[in-house]
Amino acid sequence: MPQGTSVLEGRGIIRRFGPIQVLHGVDFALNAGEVHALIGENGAGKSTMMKILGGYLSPSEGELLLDGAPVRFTDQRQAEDAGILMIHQEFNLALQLSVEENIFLGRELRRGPFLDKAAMRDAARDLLARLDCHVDPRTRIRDLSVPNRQMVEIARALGRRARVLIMDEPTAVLTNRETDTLLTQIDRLRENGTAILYTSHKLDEIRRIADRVTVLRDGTQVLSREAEGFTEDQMAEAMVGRELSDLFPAKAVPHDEVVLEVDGLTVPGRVRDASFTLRRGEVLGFAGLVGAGRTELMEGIVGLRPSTGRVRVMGKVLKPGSVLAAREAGLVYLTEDRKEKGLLLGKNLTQNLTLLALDRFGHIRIDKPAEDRALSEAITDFDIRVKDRAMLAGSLSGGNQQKLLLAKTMLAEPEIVIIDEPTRGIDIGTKQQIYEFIAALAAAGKSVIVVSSELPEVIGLASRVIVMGRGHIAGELTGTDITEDAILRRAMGVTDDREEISA
Amino acid sequence: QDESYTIGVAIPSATHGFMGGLNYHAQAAIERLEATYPQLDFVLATAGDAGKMVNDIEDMVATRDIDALVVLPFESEPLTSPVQAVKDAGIWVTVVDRGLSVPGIEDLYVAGDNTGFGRVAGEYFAETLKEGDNIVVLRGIPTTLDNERVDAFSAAIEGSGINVLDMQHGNWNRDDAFNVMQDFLSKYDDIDAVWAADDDMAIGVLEAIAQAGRDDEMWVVGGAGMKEIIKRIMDGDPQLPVNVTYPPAQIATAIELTALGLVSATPVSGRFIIGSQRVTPDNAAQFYFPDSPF
Amino acid sequence: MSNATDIAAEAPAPRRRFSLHVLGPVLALIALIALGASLNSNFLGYGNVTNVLARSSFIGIIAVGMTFVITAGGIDLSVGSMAAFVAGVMIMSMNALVPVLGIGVALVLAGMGVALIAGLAAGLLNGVLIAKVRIEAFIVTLGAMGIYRSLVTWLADGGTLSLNFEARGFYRPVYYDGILGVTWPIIVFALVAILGELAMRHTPFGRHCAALGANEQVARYSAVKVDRLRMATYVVLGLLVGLATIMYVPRLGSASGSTGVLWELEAIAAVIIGGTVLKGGYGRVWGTVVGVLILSLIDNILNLASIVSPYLNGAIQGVIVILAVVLQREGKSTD
Amino acid sequence: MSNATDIAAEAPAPRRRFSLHVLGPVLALIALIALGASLNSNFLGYGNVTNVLARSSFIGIIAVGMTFVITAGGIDLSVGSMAAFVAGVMIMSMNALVPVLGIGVALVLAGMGVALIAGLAAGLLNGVLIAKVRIEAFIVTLGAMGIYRSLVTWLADGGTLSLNFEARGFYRPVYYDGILGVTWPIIVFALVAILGELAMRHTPFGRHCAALGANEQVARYSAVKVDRLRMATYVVLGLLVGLATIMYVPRLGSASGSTGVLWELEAIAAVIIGGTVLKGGYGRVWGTVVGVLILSLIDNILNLASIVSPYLNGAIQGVIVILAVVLQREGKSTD
Ligand SMILES: Nc1ncnc2c1ncn2[C@@H]1O[C@H](COP(=O)(O)OP(=O)(O)OP(=O)(O)O)[C@@H](O)[C@H]1O
Ligand SMILES: Nc1ncnc2c1ncn2[C@@H]1O[C@H](COP(=O)(O)OP(=O)(O)OP(=O)(O)O)[C@@H](O)[C@H]1O
Ligand SMILES: [Mg+2]
Ligand SMILES: [Mg+2]
Repeated sequence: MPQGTSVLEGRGIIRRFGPIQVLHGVDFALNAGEVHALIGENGAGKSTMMKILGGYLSPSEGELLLDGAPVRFTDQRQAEDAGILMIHQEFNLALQLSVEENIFLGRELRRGPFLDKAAMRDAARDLLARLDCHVDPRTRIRDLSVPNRQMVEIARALGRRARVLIMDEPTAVLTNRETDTLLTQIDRLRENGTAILYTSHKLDEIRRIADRVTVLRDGTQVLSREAEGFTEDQMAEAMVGRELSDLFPAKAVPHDEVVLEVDGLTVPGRVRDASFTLRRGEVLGFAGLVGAGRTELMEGIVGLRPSTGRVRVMGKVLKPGSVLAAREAGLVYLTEDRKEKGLLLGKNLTQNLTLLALDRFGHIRIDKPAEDRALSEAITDFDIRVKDRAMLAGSLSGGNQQKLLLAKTMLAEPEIVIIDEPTRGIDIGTKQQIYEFIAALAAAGKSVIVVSSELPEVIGLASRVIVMGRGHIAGELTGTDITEDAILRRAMGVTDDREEISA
Repeated sequence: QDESYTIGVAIPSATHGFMGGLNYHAQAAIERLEATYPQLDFVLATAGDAGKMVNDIEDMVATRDIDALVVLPFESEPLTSPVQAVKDAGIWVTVVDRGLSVPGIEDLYVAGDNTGFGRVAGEYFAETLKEGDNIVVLRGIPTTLDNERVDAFSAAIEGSGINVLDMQHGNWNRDDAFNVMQDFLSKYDDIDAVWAADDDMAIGVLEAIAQAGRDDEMWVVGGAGMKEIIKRIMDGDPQLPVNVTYPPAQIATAIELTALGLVSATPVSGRFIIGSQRVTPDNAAQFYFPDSPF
Repeated sequence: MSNATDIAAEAPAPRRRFSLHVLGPVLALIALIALGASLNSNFLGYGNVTNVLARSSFIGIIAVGMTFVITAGGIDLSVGSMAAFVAGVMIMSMNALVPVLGIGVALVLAGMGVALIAGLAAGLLNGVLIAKVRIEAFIVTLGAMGIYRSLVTWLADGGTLSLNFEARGFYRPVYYDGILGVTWPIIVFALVAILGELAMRHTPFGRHCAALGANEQVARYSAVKVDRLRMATYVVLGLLVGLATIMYVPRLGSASGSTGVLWELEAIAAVIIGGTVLKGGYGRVWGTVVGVLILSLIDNILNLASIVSPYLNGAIQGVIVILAVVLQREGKSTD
Repeated sequence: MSNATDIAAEAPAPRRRFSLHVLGPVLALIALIALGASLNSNFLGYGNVTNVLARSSFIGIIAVGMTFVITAGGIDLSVGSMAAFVAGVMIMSMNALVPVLGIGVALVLAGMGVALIAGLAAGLLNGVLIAKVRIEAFIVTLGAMGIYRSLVTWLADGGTLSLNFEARGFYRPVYYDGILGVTWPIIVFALVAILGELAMRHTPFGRHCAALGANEQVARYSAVKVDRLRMATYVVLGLLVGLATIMYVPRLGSASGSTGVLWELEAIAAVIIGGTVLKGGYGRVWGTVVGVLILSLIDNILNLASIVSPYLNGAIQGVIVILAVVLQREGKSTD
């Protein structure tokens, strides 16, 4: 498929952040009508490379060639004018603005001096429809769920008629169904001659759509080849530098003692009458389609959303509406929205790490050396790749932010931990570590609820799975009954004829 | 004597017409005196509130080693002890206009007559208006000084049967007075006269009356002798029959007397009260200073 | 701040939220009008309505510009003293030009030109310091506030700058006359408000301001020229301050150190009462207009009614301002 | 917006940023001190230094509290009139208590108690309206500003509230005396500043304030009691206003409608000059102290030198304030 000169090429790209070098001379080319996948561990430099190609960052050394001619983008606008567009790993949307306003930001359609709102609304609706996403273009972004935000982000890039489209982990927050839609769109773009740069930690996707694969490790290119015949195992090995054994550890056997009892919990407008129990040492999975209300249920349980019903931890009724009370009772929740709800991106690692469990570092005076030790431990325990301990959380790579968030949650030493989308944006090697970590927690007598949109993850980890659909608990599966098919059928309400929750 | 002296002058800043005039006269007096007496040095500080004025005085004592202080207290109460402290440090103190709350601290007191200011105006109203006539009053910024003037005014019209329809604060400000007067005009159909307590406010009041086209219906008495107003009185404007003086130049008198006391042996201590006078078309010429900014 | 409640926000049935958020200030305004009408029969008379609207126009014109600045995440504390300064410069130039141009339209036009240019220059200066030199807007405009206030006092030599008497007579109708009984300041205010509302909701400029205020990074990444845009908001505000001055000077024909004191706070308060978000990202011009009217009406009603003690006017004002915002609280929290 | 930095922020080499950001206000302060010393030999004398520090203490104590409010993403415009109101209430209570308690320590302590309670109550009221009723802080405190100012004018019947003469004599040393030549206001200010700095940097409270200001959602999800914390910042500020008043009353022995005018702007300006971010998320108390000193020194120096015209003082002040912030600009932009 590759033909003639590359549309966009980087030669000997080196990038430093202050004294720290994160790219060590990477060569990289994108051809028209080709999907080029860039894979690598968390912190390998994928996002950095993509931002350089997209004109958001300038290389410290090395040069960019556009259609064979050297270019230097002084700002991202020039790159966009040259037809280079990028979907960021972290959302790049203004929360207070509506879907349509975000999609057309910076290139509004007008009639005379005025905006042509009707045209933009229609165009936005069309773009979203192509992605099978049916949100009202007038909705504000802040009222959208994380997956829908991602769809808006994608729609925005699609709407801009790119020659080069750079996609940084677009599917990290999507479920299978939405991923399929996206991949179909990518196929279409490829046929129209768009050059696509794609990255994801879901290697099956790479297998499905990539024409070429380049592997980065620690900022150096270790491999670049045709995707033809490159198996997932080979990819994983090339990335991690070692062979991966079985992804999922053995499942722990739960004790009999019930540690969490949720009774008739209703989150107005989102979740109706959910009841379930969790036992000591159990890993309980929560599955469901996007919008099933899993997140809302969990947030209701820990007191982040107003709710009715009763939650008992170790037999004691939990004070409603108080995250602090939940934490003191040993129950913590790890959010799926890392950027808006999880981390303070403008603060350093320590301040993020200890925020949830700050009282463990002194009620009057914060014990800074202890905090420092905690950071060191977190960095080793969770394999957070930091180049400088004083760096801001926002400068960590996406996957490493997720690890920091995990470390922050675990620092509260919970008895029960609810993890919403535990491995979002995490590379395959680390994923394995996290799975082992979850299993070890359960083995140590803690209890874990895993909410995940990746079915293999739920199936591989949980000894029991609760399936949610449209705001209520649609079924429960244990042992060998836990199969993808069974989960999906319950999630879509095929075997369940209870009435829908009215919002 | 060829000994040199420093005189500190602390006055409120030029936030409205009268204070602007006062600032002007203070600066003019200082320039004049510096030219005449090379051995005199002046420190002029203007303050927007009592606290800042105390700061200024402290600075003059601590860093400029003043030999005399001329102060127009922003407010009487808060300035009393700080000025007392200055006096106790052996510095000559001249107080202008607003007396301190404890008498006898100052060596020299030069003042306008606030009670007289209200009284003279009130007397004119009582003389001119009939029983049952209606007036409205625009007061200044709520302060003791404003209270004194208004009380004296009220006392002077007491028993005359004049009906005070309303009093509101115009804050010695043209715009505020304009707005308040507009609203008075909407509210009352029959107004015979306005006491505006200050010429800045009188300007705003006149404009509001002109806009409502009710020029013939009422006249206005301001106060403090702003040059535009005095000019109009000189020209016999029927809407501005009289004015009441409250000369901003009193500060110049105070500074000059203080300087004189330092450089010569002339005894200058005591009280100088510059009474408020009624300005009429006949005597207006003698109150007209076209060069003053006020 | 802004992302406070989205989680708690129950399925924001957009209609319902809409209503309270939108109606809040309008309800407050209606309540005030009803109160005024019940207190005094002249309240709704032509004269009083004209007075209130015309005197709202200065703050109003400025507040429209302030809406853009705040929507784009900025603030401007200097507008009041800028107005005083511009008025001072305008009056001095007109006085100086009388011998050259005589009394007439040319003189007035020249004065207007000077006012607009002075406003523009002042706005540009603020804009450059904030957007290019990147100093905190609060500090730049606080400094500018002191500087202009002080300059105008200095120009007036502590007193008042008065426009040449005949020139005033000629210029005066610009405040007091109009067409079909609607006076010029009201017409200009209405035009500015309408254009502002259009600009905010129907032009890329308004949208970009909201985007800039919501998330500067996103705006930058969306190829919005962030620095220029931010500067533009201050320039527009400066121009509108010039325009407000053009309406202000013919009223009393003078400027002094006390002209325009606290206009900045009043303008900002009007913007926020109107529903614009102080931290930026969302603004509405019509709300600002309602806010300005609410503030003017409070004063008007306090003058028309006879309250216990005029000393308490400020307290009543404060309470009403807070209440006016309580009404839209529900809606506010979803922002 | 908290998420500004993540993508673009070109690795702010932390060391370099640190230095300018930190040194900015300190450099400005040193420059001012050098200027003052060169203008007048008494400038660094004991008397002047004591005067300047003591008079900075009111704004200083308040500004320390303001640092927490702003760091947590709030604002308080009411502190100046709150101080006037608290002073008024304190003076009236002390006058009323003279017959009961006589002139003595008990009376002074009672007065102090009243001031602290009044400050606390006022802060609590602001806090409840902002954190619980969820009204925009700008509006609540703007309203409160009008209300307290008006109440104190009313209590004073338009004039001045004065402390009983003997009581004043007895209370006076609290401002003018001290230990080892350091006067009480300086000691109290220093203590408040040190405690504030410790609280900001070394306690969960300070950490939580910064987290709340940086991103309220994240704070909520991290088990921070957001409403209570926000309320606490206003309560602390109210208490500190009470404390400042305790130092202020013995100085002038009176309160009136013009007491504490513009203190709010001065306090906010000091906080920002000191390097705290106006939109919240980062604050430093020592910076605020430097900011307060810079502002006091400007006034002091203007009195030392005889400037062209006192009308221009405001302009010079404005320019220096802007310059003081320009110095830390480099650092600022990376926050
Ligand atoms: N602004 C920055 N300042 C300092 N270091 C940075 C900055 N941005 C990225 N880095 C560092 O550069 C390295 C590469 O980050 P990058 O985001 O490119 O990784 P990635 O391959 O995209 O990882 P992930 O799979 O987790 O998204 C990381 O170590 C990261 O900490
Ligand atoms: N912040 C929000 N504001 C308004 N609506 C939201 C918000 N977050 C989610 N929703 C809506 O709530 C519903 C359920 O949320 P959500 O999609 O998070 O459920 P979920 O079961 O946790 O699925 P997932 O976690 O896979 O996204 C969806 O319809 C979504 O659009
Ligand atoms: Mg990445
Ligand atoms: Mg979810």
